Amino acid sequence: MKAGTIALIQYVTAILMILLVSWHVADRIPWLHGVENLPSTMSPEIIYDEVERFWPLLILLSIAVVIHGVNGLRGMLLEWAGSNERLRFAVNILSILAIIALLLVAIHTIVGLPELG
Amino acid sequence: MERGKFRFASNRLGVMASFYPWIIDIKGNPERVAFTLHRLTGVILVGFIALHIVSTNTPARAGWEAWVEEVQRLSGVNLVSILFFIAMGALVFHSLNGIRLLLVELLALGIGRPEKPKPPYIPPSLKGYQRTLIYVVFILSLVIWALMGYVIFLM
Amino acid sequence: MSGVESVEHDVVIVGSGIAGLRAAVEIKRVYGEKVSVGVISKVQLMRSHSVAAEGGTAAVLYREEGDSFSLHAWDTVKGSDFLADQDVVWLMVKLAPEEMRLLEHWGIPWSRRPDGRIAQRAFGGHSFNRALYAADKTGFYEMQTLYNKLLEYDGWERYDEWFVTNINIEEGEFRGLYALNPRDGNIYLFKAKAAIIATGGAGRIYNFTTYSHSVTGDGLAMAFRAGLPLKDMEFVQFHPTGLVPSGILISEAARGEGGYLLNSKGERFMARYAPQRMELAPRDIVSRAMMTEIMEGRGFKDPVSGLEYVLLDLRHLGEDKINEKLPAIREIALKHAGIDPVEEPIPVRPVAHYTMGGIHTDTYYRALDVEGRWIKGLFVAGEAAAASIHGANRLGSNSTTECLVSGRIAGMLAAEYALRVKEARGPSRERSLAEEDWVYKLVRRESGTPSYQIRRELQETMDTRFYVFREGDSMRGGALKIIKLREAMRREGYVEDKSRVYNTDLILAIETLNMLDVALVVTKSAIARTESRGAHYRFDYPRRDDSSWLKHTLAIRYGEDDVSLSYEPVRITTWKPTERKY
Amino acid sequence: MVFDLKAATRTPPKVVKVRVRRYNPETGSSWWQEYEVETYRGMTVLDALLRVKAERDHSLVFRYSCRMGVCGSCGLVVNRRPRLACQTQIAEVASEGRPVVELEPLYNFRVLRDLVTDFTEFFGKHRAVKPYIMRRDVREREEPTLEYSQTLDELAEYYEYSLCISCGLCDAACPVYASDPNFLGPQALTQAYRYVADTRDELWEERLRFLDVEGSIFKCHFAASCSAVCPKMVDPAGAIQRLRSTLLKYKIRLYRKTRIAKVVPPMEKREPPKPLPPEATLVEGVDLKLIEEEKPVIPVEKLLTT
Repeated sequence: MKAGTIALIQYVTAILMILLVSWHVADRIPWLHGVENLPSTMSPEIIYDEVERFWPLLILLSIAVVIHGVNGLRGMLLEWAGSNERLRFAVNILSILAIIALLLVAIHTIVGLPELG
Repeated sequence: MERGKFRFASNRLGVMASFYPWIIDIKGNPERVAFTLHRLTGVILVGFIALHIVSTNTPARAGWEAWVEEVQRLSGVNLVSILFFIAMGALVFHSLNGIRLLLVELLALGIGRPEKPKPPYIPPSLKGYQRTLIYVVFILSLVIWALMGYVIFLM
Repeated sequence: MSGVESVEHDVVIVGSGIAGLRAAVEIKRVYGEKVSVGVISKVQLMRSHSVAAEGGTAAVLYREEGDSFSLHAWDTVKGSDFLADQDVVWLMVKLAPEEMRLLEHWGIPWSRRPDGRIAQRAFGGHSFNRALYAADKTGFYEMQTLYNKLLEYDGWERYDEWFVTNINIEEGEFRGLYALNPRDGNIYLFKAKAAIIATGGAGRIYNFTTYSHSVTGDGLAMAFRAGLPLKDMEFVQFHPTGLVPSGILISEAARGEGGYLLNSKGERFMARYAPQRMELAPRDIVSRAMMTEIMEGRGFKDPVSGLEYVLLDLRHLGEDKINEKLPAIREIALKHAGIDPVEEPIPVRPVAHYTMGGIHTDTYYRALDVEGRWIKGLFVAGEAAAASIHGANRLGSNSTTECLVSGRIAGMLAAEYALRVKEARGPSRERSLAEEDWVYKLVRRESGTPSYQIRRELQETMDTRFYVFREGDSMRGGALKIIKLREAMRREGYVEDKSRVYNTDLILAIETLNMLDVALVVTKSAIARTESRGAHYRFDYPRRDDSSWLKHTLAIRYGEDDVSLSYEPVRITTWKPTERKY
Repeated sequence: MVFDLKAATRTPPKVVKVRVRRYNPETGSSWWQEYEVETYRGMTVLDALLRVKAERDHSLVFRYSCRMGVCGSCGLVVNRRPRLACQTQIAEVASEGRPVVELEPLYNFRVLRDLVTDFTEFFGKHRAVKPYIMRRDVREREEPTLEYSQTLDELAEYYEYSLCISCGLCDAACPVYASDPNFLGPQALTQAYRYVADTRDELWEERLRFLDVEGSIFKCHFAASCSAVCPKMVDPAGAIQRLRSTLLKYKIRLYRKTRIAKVVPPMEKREPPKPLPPEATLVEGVDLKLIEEEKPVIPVEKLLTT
């Protein structure tokens, strides 16, 4: 893929994340849910409700976050790899594998979320 | 046409230059500090995200009881909550500085207009409003981080 | 060492200033891959002294507005004190406009008029606003443009920091040259069908000079050692305004934009010397006026260096105009003297600035021997050449024009010649071994006088005895001193550094040898010329003497420490000599 | 570089210690050497080095040429900051409290000997961005009729970036260049933008396309150290941001170079030629009008065969 395209993806995911992450973090503010502390905002009820209502957003968030993060790390690793072609190849492959693996876990989290007992 | 008998030395600073800004004299260059912090927080966040994705997988993997147990580990001051707190700090700085970088890198804003040099020779990109934004980012991050600390540790 | 390795090109260019690069570009853009080029430079490409040219480049651009080739030619001839060869002047004047537009098309940021055309400004000695300029870094931009243009082409090789030690001429023909590779300390033979010498002037024989540290007259000395005549070397131009104490040039643009020269009484003293042109009179006249003021006690004295000076006042121009038109001058004054021209006047005094003389060439920049025969395959371009456009005194902003035009002509002729010759002929093997010995005998010596000391004494001699005002007895004393220094350098010149990699100590020693050669020619030519003309002004002969001295000096090597002088008539094709008044 | 006028005009400490990191390529050894130098007001780091070489240690090697800040030879690291030796006053870098000037060869370059570094790679990268005007009207470019039109605003768009003297300080300061040998570096990228922003350049699309590769602009993350150390206020950091922004806009079809310079029309107003002064007396039989209109000829054939 062209370097410019990758950069564009990086910037687009960045913009997405600024919106999504602020929502995601803001959702953990205890006062919004009328509870005492942080762990309470993560009670099964609240989480289940959140996932039920906003699962597309959460999927989108995890895609953006994983791509942005892994790609950012890849950039740094490539600098370190320098002109060693085999290392560069390994870094690229591992990055793709890491993205896929993390996304699979994230999707499993949402798809496999158990009903509230 | 060089002969092999002379050895010439590399003088590359290497990866240290990215993570230790004071390896060169950076007077008048807070961008360099922001750059380093952005990288550092980026690395921290990749680790956090990986862990976060795996740990939020708990309900799907092991059921809600395990989840409740896991969440409880965040209350009070302990290793997990301190690490979480650091990750949140990284997140705040990375996002705020990210907004500034989006302006600068994607839209080329905040870096002034090209101009002819005149004393005292400050390059436009170092006197554009991105410079002000750096200080805003630093201060705002600290404030939000402190609030998060209150939420994590004191509530 | 088993002999000398050789490198082969169709054309080698020695020197990478404006003239050298222009020649390379001309060859590459016209002849492309057919002619391979080697550019040898004692500094990295892009670092030659041409970058320091500030003011402008003269060319007749808009004849519609009243300028004409005749006027430019007349200004040049008059400025030269009628010592210029007028056919060469015409050639330069005619070819100049196209050079300017070529540069423009290749990307130079000429300063513009609001309507998008190229701006021109007034310059000393020109009777029309015809100096094109790119802020006040004209030479720098010309270098940059030519260098970048050259990068477009393949089939040329750069030899950065290779130091050419000697050129070899056998049977009236160019037969290769020798260069020292700084990375392994070996001497290489460059075989080529044609060579262009574009090594610039020799200003570093003076200490108070605007020149880079690298301008030590290497090309001139090489030619001198090879038996070629050096022409008109007594004419060294002194720029009126060198920053005290470093000698950094304060461009004529400072006066072109309206700066005043003041003496210690606060008078604009130029009113007494050139009432019409005032500060914009030709350089020799302004220099002499300043020195007269200083010698009559109306100057200032620098406490550190002991140099006396007058003031260049820009304060009335205002900060905006200085920043817009003269940013480099403000930068130089601030960074090298701690003076802000917006608030303080700048201390200046005349400074060695340009070598009018050089290697004897004809109208088309072919190197000639003393009988006027062409040295086959050898061309000279730029300041190193004395086709004699500048005669006894160069007009401001004509130098870069000459560099461009001569680079073009020399490049074109060298390429054409290379296409006609079947193979490059080299020197004999013995010659190559002798070269190795010539260079490394300095290193093999175990003790002696370091070249720095000899160099300093040489510069002192030149600074005091061959300055703006000259006088017979003092010059003769100087010549004796220089002969003594030559002997000292030959007998006990010592290089402490024995390393083979980047041995700059060795290179400085060879430079000193070169400087001594050039200085010898300057002194001998100056003593012989018993008149005052252009930049050469003698107390004992204060008048111009057309009946016996309207001729060029040619100096060739004679024995170890002497030169033999001969003379050649000036080619006067258009205008008769008249008195020079401004 | 931000220029500290007050520091530069101060008087430096009477004696400073000049510490030089030396390197000998024949043995591969590196060591620090210290020289004490007496100073005066207005002394630059280069002056100090020249004095050391002439009086103390002839074997000390460093590059220098113009000593007036335009040739770009004397870039080195002074007290851990890349600077030009010739325009750094001793007073700027040494103080009474710490009268030490530490000199190192430029970071991120190969050291050949002492303070001399290898610029081959640097010049190669400069060349890789095609730093010259590319046009479709090739004939006009090589045989000009008149100049291309360029207004003052169009000139101002790229003028700042054309001030680059290729001294290599920006690359020495850049943290990405330090770790990634493939990165083109601030100097080369700034030159790329200088030609994208120049209205005379017609093939900007080609330039943008070949810049769209790994190791190019997208490696830059605005540490802005390049701009902070640039001795000519070229502002590479700004140029790279503009170049990246331009390229990304071009990729999503939001950017077109609208103004391509054209040759100016011939001048309409005609003024009579300014007359020569009366003292210009012609040689008998010369017709100045004829010479004025004559085309210059170089008799190549005749010159090269005789």
